[in-house]
Amino acid sequence: MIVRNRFKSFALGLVILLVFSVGAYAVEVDAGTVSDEMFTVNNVWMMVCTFLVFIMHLGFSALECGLTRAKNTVNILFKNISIVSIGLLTYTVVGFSLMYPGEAFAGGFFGFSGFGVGTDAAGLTSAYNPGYTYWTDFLFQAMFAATAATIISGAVAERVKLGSFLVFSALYVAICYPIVGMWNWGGGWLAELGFHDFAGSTIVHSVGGWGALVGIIMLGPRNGKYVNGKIRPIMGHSMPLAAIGVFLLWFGWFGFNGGSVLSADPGMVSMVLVTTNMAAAAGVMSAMVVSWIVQKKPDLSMVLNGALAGLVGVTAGADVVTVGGAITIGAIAGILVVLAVIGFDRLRLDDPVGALSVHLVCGVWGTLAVGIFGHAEIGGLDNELSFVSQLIGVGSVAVFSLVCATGFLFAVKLVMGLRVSKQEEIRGLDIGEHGMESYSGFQIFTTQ
Amino acid sequence: MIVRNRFKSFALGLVILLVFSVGAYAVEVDAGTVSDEMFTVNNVWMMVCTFLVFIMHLGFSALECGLTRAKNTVNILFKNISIVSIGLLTYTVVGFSLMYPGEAFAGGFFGFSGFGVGTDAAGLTSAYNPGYTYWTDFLFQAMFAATAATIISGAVAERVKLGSFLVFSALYVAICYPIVGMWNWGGGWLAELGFHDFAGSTIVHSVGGWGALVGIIMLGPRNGKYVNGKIRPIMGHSMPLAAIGVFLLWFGWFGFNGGSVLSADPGMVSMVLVTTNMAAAAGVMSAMVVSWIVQKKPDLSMVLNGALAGLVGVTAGADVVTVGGAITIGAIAGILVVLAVIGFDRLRLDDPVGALSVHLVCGVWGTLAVGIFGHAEIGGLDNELSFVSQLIGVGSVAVFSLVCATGFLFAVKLVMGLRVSKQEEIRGLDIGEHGMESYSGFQIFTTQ
Amino acid sequence: MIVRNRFKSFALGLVILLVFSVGAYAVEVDAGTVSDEMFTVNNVWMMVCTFLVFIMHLGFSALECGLTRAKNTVNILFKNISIVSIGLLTYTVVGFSLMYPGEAFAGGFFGFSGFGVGTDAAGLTSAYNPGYTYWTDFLFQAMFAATAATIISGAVAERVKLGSFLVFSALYVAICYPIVGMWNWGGGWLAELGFHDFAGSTIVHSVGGWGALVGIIMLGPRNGKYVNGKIRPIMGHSMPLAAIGVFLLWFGWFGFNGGSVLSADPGMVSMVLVTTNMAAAAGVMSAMVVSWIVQKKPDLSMVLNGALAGLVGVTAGADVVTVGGAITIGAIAGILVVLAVIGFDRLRLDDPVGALSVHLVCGVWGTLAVGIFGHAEIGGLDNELSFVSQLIGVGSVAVFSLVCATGFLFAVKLVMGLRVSKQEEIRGLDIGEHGMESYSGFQIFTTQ
Amino acid sequence: MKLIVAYIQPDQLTSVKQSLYEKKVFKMSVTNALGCGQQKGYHESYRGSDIEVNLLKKIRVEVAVNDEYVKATIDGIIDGARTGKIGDGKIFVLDMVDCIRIRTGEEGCEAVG
Amino acid sequence: MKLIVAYIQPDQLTSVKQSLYEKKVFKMSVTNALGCGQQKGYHESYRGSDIEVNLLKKIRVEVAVNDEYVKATIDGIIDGARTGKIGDGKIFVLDMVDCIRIRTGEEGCEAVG
Amino acid sequence: MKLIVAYIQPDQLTSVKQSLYEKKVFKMSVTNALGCGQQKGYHESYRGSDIEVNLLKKIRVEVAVNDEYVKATIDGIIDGARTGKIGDGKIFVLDMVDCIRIRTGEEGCEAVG
Ligand SMILES: Nc1ncnc2c1ncn2[C@@H]1O[C@H](COP(=O)(O)OP(=O)(O)O)[C@@H](O)[C@H]1O
Ligand SMILES: Nc1ncnc2c1ncn2[C@@H]1O[C@H](COP(=O)(O)OP(=O)(O)O)[C@@H](O)[C@H]1O
Ligand SMILES: Nc1ncnc2c1ncn2[C@@H]1O[C@H](COP(=O)(O)OP(=O)(O)O)[C@@H](O)[C@H]1O
Repeated sequence: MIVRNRFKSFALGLVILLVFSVGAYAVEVDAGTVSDEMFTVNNVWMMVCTFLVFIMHLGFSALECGLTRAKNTVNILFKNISIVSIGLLTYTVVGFSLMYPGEAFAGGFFGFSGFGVGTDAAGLTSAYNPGYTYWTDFLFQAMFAATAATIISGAVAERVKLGSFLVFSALYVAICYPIVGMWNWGGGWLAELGFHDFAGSTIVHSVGGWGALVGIIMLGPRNGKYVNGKIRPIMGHSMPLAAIGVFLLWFGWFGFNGGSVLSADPGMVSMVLVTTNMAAAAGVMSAMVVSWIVQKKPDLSMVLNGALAGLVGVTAGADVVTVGGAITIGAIAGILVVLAVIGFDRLRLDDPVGALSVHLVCGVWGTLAVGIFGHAEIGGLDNELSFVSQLIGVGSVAVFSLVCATGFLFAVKLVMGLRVSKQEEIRGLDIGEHGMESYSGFQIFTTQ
Repeated sequence: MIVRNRFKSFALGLVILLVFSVGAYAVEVDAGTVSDEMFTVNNVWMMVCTFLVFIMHLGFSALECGLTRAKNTVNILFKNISIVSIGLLTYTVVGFSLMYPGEAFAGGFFGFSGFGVGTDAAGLTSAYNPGYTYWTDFLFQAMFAATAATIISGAVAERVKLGSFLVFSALYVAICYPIVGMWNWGGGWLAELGFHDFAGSTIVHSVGGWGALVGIIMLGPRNGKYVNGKIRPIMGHSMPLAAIGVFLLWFGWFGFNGGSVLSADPGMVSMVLVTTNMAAAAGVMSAMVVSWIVQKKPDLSMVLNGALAGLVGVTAGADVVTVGGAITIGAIAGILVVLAVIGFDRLRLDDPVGALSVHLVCGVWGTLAVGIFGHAEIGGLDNELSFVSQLIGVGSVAVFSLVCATGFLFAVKLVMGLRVSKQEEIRGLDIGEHGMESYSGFQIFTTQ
Repeated sequence: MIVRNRFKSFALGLVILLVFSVGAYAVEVDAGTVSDEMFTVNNVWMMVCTFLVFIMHLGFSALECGLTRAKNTVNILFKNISIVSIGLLTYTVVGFSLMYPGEAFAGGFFGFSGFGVGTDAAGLTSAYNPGYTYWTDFLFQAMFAATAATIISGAVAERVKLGSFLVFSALYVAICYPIVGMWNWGGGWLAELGFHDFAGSTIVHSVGGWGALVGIIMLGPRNGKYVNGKIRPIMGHSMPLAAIGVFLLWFGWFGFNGGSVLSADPGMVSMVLVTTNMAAAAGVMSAMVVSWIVQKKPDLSMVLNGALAGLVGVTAGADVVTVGGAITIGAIAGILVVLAVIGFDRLRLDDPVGALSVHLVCGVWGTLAVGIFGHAEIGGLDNELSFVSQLIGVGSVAVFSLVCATGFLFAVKLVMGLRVSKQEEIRGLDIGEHGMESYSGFQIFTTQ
Repeated sequence: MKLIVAYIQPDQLTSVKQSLYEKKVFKMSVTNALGCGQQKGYHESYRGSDIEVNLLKKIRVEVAVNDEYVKATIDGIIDGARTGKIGDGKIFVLDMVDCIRIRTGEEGCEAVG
Repeated sequence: MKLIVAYIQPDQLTSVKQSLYEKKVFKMSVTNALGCGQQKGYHESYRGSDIEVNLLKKIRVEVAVNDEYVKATIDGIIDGARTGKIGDGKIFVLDMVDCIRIRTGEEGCEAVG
Repeated sequence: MKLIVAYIQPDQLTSVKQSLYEKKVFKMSVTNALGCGQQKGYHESYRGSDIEVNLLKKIRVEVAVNDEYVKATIDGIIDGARTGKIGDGKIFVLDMVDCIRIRTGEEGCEAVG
């Protein structure tokens, strides 16, 4: 292997600002704890999971486009590709150091090990971690980071100003997500408490979900959604795109959950993949049944949400539940998501893609379900699982996320404004924000 | 590694019925036959192949949507996401136990080791299999299972009742596919006979193909397809979707065939990937040539089918043919598929996506081709390859699949009916079965 | 492992011609230099990278479709699926032997080890290479080969004759690309010189780019693009397709660059993935900023090109730059691409998808950037990096590619003609070349 | 000269074309349209909310004919479009003052056919 | 009998339908169209080149009515479509010579309603 | 007042707009349509079966003008649309009884321009 003693790292900061920072780290070089071969295969698996998580961003983009109107499609794609980039860059500059400050800089609630990323030679051996190199670790975590902001994107779609959203996302993903992440995965107070969130039902999905909730409340519903006290559905413009999105998200979840084992441990990873897939399948079936009963005819968008519901639901406990448990968690998530979509609409919370129902409701459900269906011995955990710890985790993350989101959104609103003009909303954000169309040449009715 | 002694497994049964079942297995714990590292890397490869096979379901969905009309798109997507879920769940409940009953429960034609899935600690070590854990095994096989039903979906598209199709699929994938699978891969009588079907030209593709044939005959052609003795083409509504489908299927085939080696054996897997890709490429080229000659102008849908034809064709023998053999098999498959599409149309068998031509014709061709181009020593097989065994395999699977499909479809027809009303067919199944549209806002001519 | 002593390989030649050729190779069987486990994991990673590079072809197809008009979509998809197949087959017949002739047949500028592919048993062990088997090597390289032709496809879209393009592509990919490739990766004179092109900014992307330039000049602009001295934009018909394309290309780049390490070396591969992703993210952000400033409103198509610009830019030096270097290279590439798109348009070079700006400009930039930001010790290189060598590499490849492209295109023009008739161009190549439509049923304005 | 405008069911277009051919009316122009008349709409449901769709898909056919062809054209349309079910559509007849063939500049009755 | 053709803003369609209902005009046909009038267009920009779009999206509404309904229909359309901003659109009134209901063959005033 | 309806080749729209501008006709409405006339169709082939497409893509232009503009408008359309090839299209002229500008309620000749 090639030895590099010092790495300088430069990082392009938010939107325009270039933040240069040099990180020199000195991880103590232990003798490797696993064989080179094992380290290499672990690392291969983690890199595979990294690209699977990456492609989830295409999944999110496609789903969000599919469930919204054609006149806002350019805007949605623009937001999504920007978020991935913003997520990767802010995570380089501050996120990784906030989320995994390491022992030297740790605190229960907050820690920071300096700007930028970089490693010495030890970071490339199993001395860093038997499961992956420093770089793999960083990239895998960076891919997760952007996800929280992407969740919000769907909830505020079709009415949020582009610039405002990008600034908000950058703040949220740079500050709120890594701090919460540190509480659990970075070894903070939630980890100490025995809170268990395997791959992020709470840490990723509900963090996104709470942000989405604040965004929806502060923006208000889309023009024409609630008229004279009646709900007027605003139909998504492309079910194939929505389905492509869901299939790709499911696909990506092989890496999202499979990689959260943090090694290629055959028994553990393969079991996690089974629980993950079973929960998704169960979510599809139960959403189908409920939708068929409640709506008379089975609604594709509900069933697609059902798959995601199952996946989000099982994410917290994929490593500590039986197959039966996973199916039960997924099935309940599938029921919840359908009822939640309908419920939030009754509450006049206009969520174009069902982000609240999927990520918030099922994120919370999945985290609590760990306290119900989880068996610490399945996951080989040191501590016991407890419903109370789970509840504390859910609650504290809720409070912190709500505070952050509200603060950031208020600030952004004050400085830049949050919502596009009514006229722009009617004509579509594609023309308003970007001056272009997504389906040039196609005849599209824009009565809605 | 984490030790789990007993797994309880619950399984959500067909559509509504919840079947709870507990499986307690006692696989004898041998000393591992390969090193931990080798076991881990083998298992990583098999998990990679599993997600590749998963994404084939998106490929099937996109292809089927692309080659049918916009007014049935919601319905097609709904069927496809449901089938994956049904496939995974029924395979959990009965499929895996029917297909791989293990020695204790085996029979030449039928075996069953009880409801549900589960393993003891040995299932997570190389004692179970040097190539993969119990869970990887199960999930990889479960992903295959759904494929057979998905094949039928395309053939009966645009006219089959949703509920009826789902019930039929569940039965077919729960019962017919695993029993046939056991005959060969589960160590049944076809395996004894020396029948060779590497990754399922017959076991997967022709099982689907025969079911498709029965479905097409029992449903009859789509309204407007054959008018006054003339064939009126019903054009697919989105060639980009169709192409996305084919590329994703080809992509998935890296796992479908690559995983069928059942380990990461470098020489074998990489050779299989080469034969697989070469057959696909040859299928494209020969379909192009034939289509250009026969139809005057080269037809994209034919060339797309050509790629799949090559892939299906080489699937039975990817491990026992030379590169030249693979190219020849693929090229012939590409010719067959174009002629078959035209031929079936002349026979008034209305197959919107060419499922018969691709999966049945080329599945049979590929299986027989093993008897022509296969060399047992390339695949390191114990037994010789023989054309007669291949023929017996093809024939017996045909008979069993036809009987199953006919039986199930008749039963479903009696109880629920098979075909939507003419009016619903004209208006589209999206509105008829789901009350929604796939491309809201777009102006679409529905003269056809 | 299964031992196969001799492989015969047959190869389907260009379009119709079947070229049968038998290759018998005698690689000397060394004792394996790495453990079986390490060899297997290396090979798994390389196979993973192979399928990632494969799916880039779907990325190219989707991007090209998205940025062109609906009336040419069938044609574009047809070209793209054909190119993959042509690339794979010609690489089998001559490409691999031209590019990697091996010592026995080597020359600084040209070498050829005979038609066809094949290996003895040693090719399947680490004696061939510690990183991969002969077959993996071949397939990974073959997937790269088709890329150069695909790049040209985008540049000449919407006006080139189908047959002419296919013949040209076959020639270019069979002859020009492998010879250039040999100069560097095959151990030819550029390698000797110390020219460093890690994964092909020059060898792949600029080879494609120069071909594209010649194609654009020889074909002339699309009808209606430059009218009365004014530029009339011809808008792409589907931004979702374009975005799907870019996400998939980014996804595929994990394999394109990750696989170019030629083993699963944890430190090196993970670092390469980090530099690759960071450059892409930086490209997105800088293209956004420039586009926002120059065009007033941020243009999605520019930002999508920005991601690719970053990726192409970092491809030459992904293994020899720091994270900061990668971000800088990507950011500059993102700026260049926006200016180049606008600049080429001013020069009346009509490039529908921005192939010149992305692959040529950023390919050249990335190669030169190695001489600026590259540190040989990061990549563990034997030789020093020098700007002059990089310049020589860029220049010599330019000359050779331009000569080849011009020669081939002239020959094709003479024999078959290059450009479709004006009437066909107006009606669309889908109907002209294929007699079919891509979006049957949809109402599409064809005023452009 | 008359301009005849007919709204018909989309799936009757082929048979209308057919029966106009039989009446020697070979020229026409077609647009797609949404119509709202006696025919009942249907319900769509999306994510739990219902919406009544009462603008149904129709085809608008426009045929310019000389006066002696008016009857034949109307009969042709009726022949091809009638299914007897509500929603079959309507025919509107308008007076046309002039007609010009762009290619040749011919005017009036000459230009119509 | 008159054939009333109106070009309106796309987002006013629902309210036009509403106000026509109130005037007891239940039947209409709708097409989408592009219009170019006093209303200023907007600029699109694609890959660095600008294009002025002055064909804006409009909805074309066609209503056939008997003479006594003409006023009500025009008023209804104005009520529903007027926002007071440039681009609200226009109404054209044409004379209709005849009207036939395809399903029954009814002619004239009977057929219109 | 007249309502002028023209069917033209899609790719002539820009030049028709141009030449109408030169004639000081600034307002128009455009729909896309399919037309079937003297122009021969073409064959499409899909999965081995042939289909003759004889409904070709056309653009329908509608211009309401005051009587003194009729000639200029017709000439403008012809200027912009004529290529001399079959398929160039036709112009239909209809009498218009009334015209109302929705925004202001203006009627008649005032409203047209
Ligand atoms: N008065 C009218 N004005 C405009 N269009 C009409 C009118 N009456 C009917 N139509 C068109 O004709 C179609 C069929 O009319 P409908 O009343 O549903 O059927 P029927 O004529 O068989 O009773 C409508 O959908 C509409 O497009
Ligand atoms: N003379 C005309 N001929 C055809 N269509 C017209 C004419 N005048 C207006 N229109 C249609 O009405 C729409 C609105 O007209 P515009 O002049 O923009 O607004 P306003 O009538 O409020 O001044 C136009 O976009 C066009 O579709
Ligand atoms: N009698 C008619 N009624 C309605 N539309 C017509 C009529 N004649 C021509 N058209 C329209 O004009 C278009 C061009 O007519 P065509 O006969 O093909 O060309 P040309 O007028 O140059 O001979 C047709 O496609 C159709 O849309």
